[in-house]
Amino acid sequence: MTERILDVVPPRAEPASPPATPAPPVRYPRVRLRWAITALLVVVACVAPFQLAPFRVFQLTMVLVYALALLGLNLLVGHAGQISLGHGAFFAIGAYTSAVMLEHWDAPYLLTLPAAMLVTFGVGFGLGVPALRLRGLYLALVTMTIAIFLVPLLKRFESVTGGSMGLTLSRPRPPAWTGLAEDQWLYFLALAVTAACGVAVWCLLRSRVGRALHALRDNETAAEVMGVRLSRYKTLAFAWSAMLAGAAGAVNTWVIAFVSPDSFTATLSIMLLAGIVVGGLGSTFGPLLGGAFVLFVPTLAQGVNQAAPGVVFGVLLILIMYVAPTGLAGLAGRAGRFAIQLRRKK
Amino acid sequence: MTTLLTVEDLHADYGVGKVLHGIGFSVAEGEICAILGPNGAGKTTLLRALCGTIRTGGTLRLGDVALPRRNPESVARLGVAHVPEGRGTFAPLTVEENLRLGAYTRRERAGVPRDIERVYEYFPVLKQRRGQAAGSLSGGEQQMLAIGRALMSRPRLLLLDEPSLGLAPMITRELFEIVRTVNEEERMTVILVEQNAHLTLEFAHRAHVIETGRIVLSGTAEEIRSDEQVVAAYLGIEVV
Amino acid sequence: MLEVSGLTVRFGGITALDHVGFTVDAGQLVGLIGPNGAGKTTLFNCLTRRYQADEGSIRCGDTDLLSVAPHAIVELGIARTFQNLGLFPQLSVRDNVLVGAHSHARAGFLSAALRLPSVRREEARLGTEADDLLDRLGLTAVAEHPATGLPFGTLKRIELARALAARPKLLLLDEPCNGLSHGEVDEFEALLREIRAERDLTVIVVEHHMGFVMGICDRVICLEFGRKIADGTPAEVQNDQAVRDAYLGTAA
Amino acid sequence: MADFVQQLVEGLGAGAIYASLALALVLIYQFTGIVNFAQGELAMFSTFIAWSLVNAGLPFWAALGLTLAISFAGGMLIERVVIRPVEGAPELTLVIVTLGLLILVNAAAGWIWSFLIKDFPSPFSGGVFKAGGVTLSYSTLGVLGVVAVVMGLLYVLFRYTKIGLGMRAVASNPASARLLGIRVSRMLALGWGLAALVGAVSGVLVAPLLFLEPNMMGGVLIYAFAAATLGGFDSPAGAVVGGLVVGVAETLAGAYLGVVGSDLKIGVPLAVIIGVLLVRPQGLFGRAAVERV
Amino acid sequence: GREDSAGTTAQGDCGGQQTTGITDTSIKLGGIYPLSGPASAYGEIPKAVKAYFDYVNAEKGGINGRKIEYVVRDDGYQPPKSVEEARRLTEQENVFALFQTLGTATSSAVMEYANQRKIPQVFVASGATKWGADPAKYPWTIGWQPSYQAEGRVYGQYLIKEKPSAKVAVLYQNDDFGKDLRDGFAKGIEGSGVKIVAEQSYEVTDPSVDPQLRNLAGSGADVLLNITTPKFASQALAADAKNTEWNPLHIVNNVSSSMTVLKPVGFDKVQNIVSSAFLKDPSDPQWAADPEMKLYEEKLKKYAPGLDTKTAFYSLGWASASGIEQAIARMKCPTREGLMEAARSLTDVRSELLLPGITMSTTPQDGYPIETLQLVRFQGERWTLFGEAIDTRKESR
Ligand SMILES: Nc1ncnc2c1ncn2[C@@H]1O[C@H](COP(=O)(O)OP(=O)(O)OP(=O)(O)O)[C@@H](O)[C@H]1O
Ligand SMILES: Nc1ncnc2c1ncn2[C@@H]1O[C@H](COP(=O)(O)OP(=O)(O)OP(=O)(O)O)[C@@H](O)[C@H]1O
Ligand SMILES: [Mg+2]
Ligand SMILES: [Mg+2]
Repeated sequence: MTERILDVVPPRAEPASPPATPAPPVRYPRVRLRWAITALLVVVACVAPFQLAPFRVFQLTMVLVYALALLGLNLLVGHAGQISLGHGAFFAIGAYTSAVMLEHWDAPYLLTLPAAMLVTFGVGFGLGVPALRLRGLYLALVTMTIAIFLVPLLKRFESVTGGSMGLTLSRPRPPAWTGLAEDQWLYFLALAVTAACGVAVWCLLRSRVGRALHALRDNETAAEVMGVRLSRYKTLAFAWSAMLAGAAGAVNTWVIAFVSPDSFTATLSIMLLAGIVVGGLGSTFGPLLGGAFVLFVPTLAQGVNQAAPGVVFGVLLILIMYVAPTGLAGLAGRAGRFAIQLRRKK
Repeated sequence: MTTLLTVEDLHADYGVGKVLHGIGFSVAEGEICAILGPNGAGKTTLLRALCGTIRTGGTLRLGDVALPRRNPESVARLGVAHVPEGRGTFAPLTVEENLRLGAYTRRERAGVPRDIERVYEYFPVLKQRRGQAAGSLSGGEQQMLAIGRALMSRPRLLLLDEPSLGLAPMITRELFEIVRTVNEEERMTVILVEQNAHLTLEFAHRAHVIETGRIVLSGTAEEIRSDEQVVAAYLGIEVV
Repeated sequence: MLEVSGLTVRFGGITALDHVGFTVDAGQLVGLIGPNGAGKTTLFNCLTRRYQADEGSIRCGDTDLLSVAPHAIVELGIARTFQNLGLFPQLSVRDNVLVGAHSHARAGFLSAALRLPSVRREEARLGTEADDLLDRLGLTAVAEHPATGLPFGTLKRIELARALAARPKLLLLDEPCNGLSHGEVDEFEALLREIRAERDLTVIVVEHHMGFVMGICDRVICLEFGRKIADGTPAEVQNDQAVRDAYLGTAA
Repeated sequence: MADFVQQLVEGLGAGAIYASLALALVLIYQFTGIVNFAQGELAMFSTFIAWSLVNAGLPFWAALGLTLAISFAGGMLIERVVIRPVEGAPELTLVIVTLGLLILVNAAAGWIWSFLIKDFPSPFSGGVFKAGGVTLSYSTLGVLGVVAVVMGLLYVLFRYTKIGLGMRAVASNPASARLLGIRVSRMLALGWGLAALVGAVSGVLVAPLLFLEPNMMGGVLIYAFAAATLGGFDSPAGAVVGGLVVGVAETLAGAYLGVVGSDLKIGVPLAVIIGVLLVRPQGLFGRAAVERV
Repeated sequence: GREDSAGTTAQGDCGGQQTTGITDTSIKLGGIYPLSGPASAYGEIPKAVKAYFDYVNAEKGGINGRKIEYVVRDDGYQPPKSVEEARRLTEQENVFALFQTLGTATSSAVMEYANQRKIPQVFVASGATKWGADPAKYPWTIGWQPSYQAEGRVYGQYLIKEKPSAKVAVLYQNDDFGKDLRDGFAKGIEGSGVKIVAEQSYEVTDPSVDPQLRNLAGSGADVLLNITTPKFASQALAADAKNTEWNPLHIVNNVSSSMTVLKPVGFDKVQNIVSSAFLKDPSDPQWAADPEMKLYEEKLKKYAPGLDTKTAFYSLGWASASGIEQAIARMKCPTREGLMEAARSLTDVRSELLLPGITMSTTPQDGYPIETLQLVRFQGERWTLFGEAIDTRKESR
């Protein structure tokens, strides 16, 4: 006998998950939340420099500088899926382009930003060529060696780069009409550049280009079959990513007013990669969180144990990865969603 | 007939929403048990729950031992072999290495080369490809490899998730014959998830129909096949 | 429309395709069958330039396909689905479909970053098209869902939607009925018929589901060990002794 | 000519050092699929342990044996404590965890033993071997020999043992390996243990030549990465050949290419690597990943 | 703008001068060192500095009644980080002065900021010439130890006298330190019979300097000038000892002349190498009875237990801390301006552990406190002084 579990035999059931007549497309609360966060951030960003001590303003400026570099790295690693352990090199090239123009040609400093971006774009485009053939690990290690090679190279061309002594510059003065202090002025410059680049990247990702990058990250073969020209997108992703890191380098030169080969060792590249992974690969606010990580966590580490700050920093880095294996942005997102769910339940 | 597998009130989810809502059935030793149901019903999830790869609630027993939770290694060591959806072959390893890995937990090693030969007899094309990286095989060849690999462990319970997927009609038939052979000769118990309900019911002893995570129908293969109304409603096939 | 001649592909000692030749006329729906490892997918891979042909030629209209870059194939109006799924798992279903429309958009890095009005218009257009397609294939409800964790059958449908988004003239389907139950195969058959009529498609479909192949195809080609062993109407091929021996088995 | 041969020999000696660490990198990559940035620091730490044991009065070989055992256990422990919580996380998360480990271990060694350099006894006799104007020190010969032996053992382990097969399965598809009853966690721990052991051997070979201090392996690690990249990350033979090529290329460039000079000589192996990888993206001995659609 | 609001200024005689970080009973100093990262070895120095200040506070009641507060920060040897830490020290911690920023690049990065904000950056721990080169442009920065260039000149002078036709091979670190010293040496031998016949540089990221040394050995030079940091110095000394066919006169620079460099190589292998010194070496038995040395050993043990007193980093830290004590004690105004004035007008002031005949002397135009070096030769198990202390001032300007 057939064992009937339902009394009535129903007509063929609909497929399990997609209901036939769907409700209006799901809008995740996340999206609205993101706009709210953005608006809040803009307000905070504009008010902060008038409320904080100059030193704190300087720190925030540096957070923005790193965030800008991480924005570029995120584009490459998080969105296009190519690992670079050499982004410190692009940061350096941007910083040196700006510094050399200021030192040797007395160029107006604002002009050095587009110049640095142009130069790093070109270099990134050239170095993007190995990226065409190499994947993951291999690309990461080759880029790392390139970053290491840059240091002696900078020392070699002493007349231009100042050799191992580097170049000491002076910081740009705020125009009188602004009434701003120097730190505030630099902060707003960094904010403007970072925000503009952030918006541009945001737009970029929400277009055919962004989707193509994501596609080649997820499945190269399928992407190519759908018409994505891998060589073009990979090299351009590399170049754009380098360009953003270069922009960060130029702003760094304005803020720190000093460049030397020792400022851009492999440590910087490694910190940048750690920053973006900690911040959250492929997430909107990951670069900002990563920038904060790069700036504040080493300080925190030496606050805990001055005898061996490295021990604390290493432990912190590992712990963060335990708690947030997909980055702080993901963690924040999860916490946010959890909160929303809690509220709904009530 | 002794009961090999007991499933009671099994629940499972992927962290977003429940997929199985209290499934209960048992499989006798030496039985071929078919699980049927539409797309997305939860058949694959059921097998994953059995072999311990996902989170579950409820009771699972193999013979007298409770199946360990979330620990597929131990489940496998109890003699459960799983041919998963998507096959799970080791792409960079050769065909033969894949087969040898199937016998990884076997204590007696002497029979391994013989069993490899037996798999080659079942699927001669694998023998031709023995030194080739598994990832370069055609879809159907990979499917054969996955089945062969599962047989290599000489399991007590064999879980097959849509084994005929991507196989040519002739091979599909042969495959079912092979399942019957190992079932009869080695008293290997088999749980078979299939879309090809017609063919499956020809070979299975018992069958359960799942919809949206619940068993809606159970019976011997004969019973289910002979109830035309049921077959048409649930399985959408005309009885030949 | 498509003309394949003398196509040969070898991998080490294996000859996956051995001087295969056939033509497909515009509007035809051709079934490609053959035992496992016969070279069906390899043939598709040659048509989409995933594999390099050792000998032979493929012409599509006036173009020599073998001299076209892989990414440009889709621009000639050729789209495909994959036997083992080739979705972008981290993208939403909708974005997957939008990637399919890649070749019908122009935005570059700079124009996209500046979000020029042309880009905005283009995005709006692509969006509507994609939504229509999703609607057509009953995927609207899962549009924002990432393309993993959905049932196999749904994933196959997403792949089809993505291929259709490329607005192909020639559609290559690799085992589209995999994992579908009997009833679902029938539904799919109906769907394919409609879409083909609507869009004037030429289709080559690889499938092991004989009911489907015999029901829908205008013509069937059978490969074995990389060689073409039969080419004709479904009825002819079904009754061909070589095909029966090699592929269908006696029971069919 | 003799001078050239001499440079060649020295290049091989340097290359053997890079190869020794590259072997540990390749080993752990094969076992766990991880690129372990902390490998050099773990080797350094092991060497410090050996140094402490020797200083505590243990005979050299006893200290060495004990150190290898401690390293093996330590490697397994690290896998348990540090790596297991992020098992299955995205690849880059694991990379960052090993970077964290690098920083942590380096600082810890400095904290415990200070950053002042220490001398470490050489396991080989100090003499040299001369032929036709070329000198070859026994220690170079010894390093080459040990590296060859380790390479041979690893090759056998990878290719001919059941464990080797299991571990390649784990690295290629852990989920499937689990379904076959392979204890993945144990395999990963074993991988870490063995890699730490091979690393310790490398550290002990390196320390008498470079002097022992916490940053001893930093430079070596970079070249070891270069070696493994060049040879292909999945082949012990590749690691050794890669190491030797890097060592020789760098040494000869420093000696004979005037424009390059000793400051830019690292660029030469870099150029070699990029050149090779452009032709063979999987490295000299690596196997290309098979991809099918 | 806001940035000037933090500081306080003095009244009376010193009216208008900055008094941030100093009161009648306290004075706050900040130092920046690499406590983490590749150069962490230098992180040892502040331990001795701290011990010295603790000793002064506890046993001498501070400097002129002012207890010293000493804050140390880590920059990981990264210039941008140095700037951040310098700003933290001055703006958050409100230190009176930056005493010792370690490293050339790191200190250079801070220099611009310090001079712009008029914050003393005193006794920079680096021998680059730039700290004293332009007192007009950078009045707020001053170095301490003999400059690398001066040291290079000393070796040049020595060779001209002892080996007038020497052929010299130079090994140097490819950075400001190595190049400064090499340039000083080249200047010192200008126009003499001494010639540089081969040069090799290395990067701090190199695993070893063996290849460089091999290349130098082929040059047929009879003098080897070894301009390296400690680890590489040991490697170079060992490599030289190993090569029995090449036995040049080995000159090792002051940075790497400490026992911690020579001991791992083995004393028997470094006999008769030459270096220069300006401090008493704590591992040299000839100072065993020296009161300064005894004080150092006793107090370091007391205030920083566990440190090995023989380590040169500690004696250096001790000596430089004593140096700043002298400068602070000589301030006419208890202000930042006062400190700079005092630091720039030292006449033959001794600090602890300076070798006999060596003193600190500056003028407003001369920004190099110590410019005298003593040649030393390694014999037995210690350095022996030989010849006169050489005042490089005479030759240079
Ligand atoms: N990895 C996953 N993450 C989230 N949800 C999942 C995942 N796998 C399956 N699901 C969901 O679980 C439900 C049951 O899926 P399951 O794969 O078990 O169905 P099935 O009966 O095997 O279907 P099919 O015939 O397509 O293989 C589906 O609604 C599916 O969306
Ligand atoms: N990259 C490759 N390297 C080596 N052999 C390959 C490669 N690609 C395909 N082959 C071989 O070529 C043959 C044809 O494969 P193909 O995938 O075309 O078969 P198919 O007809 O699609 O089979 P199925 O029905 O099982 O999908 C197979 O035997 C396969 O092993
Ligand atoms: Mg399923
Ligand atoms: Mg196929």
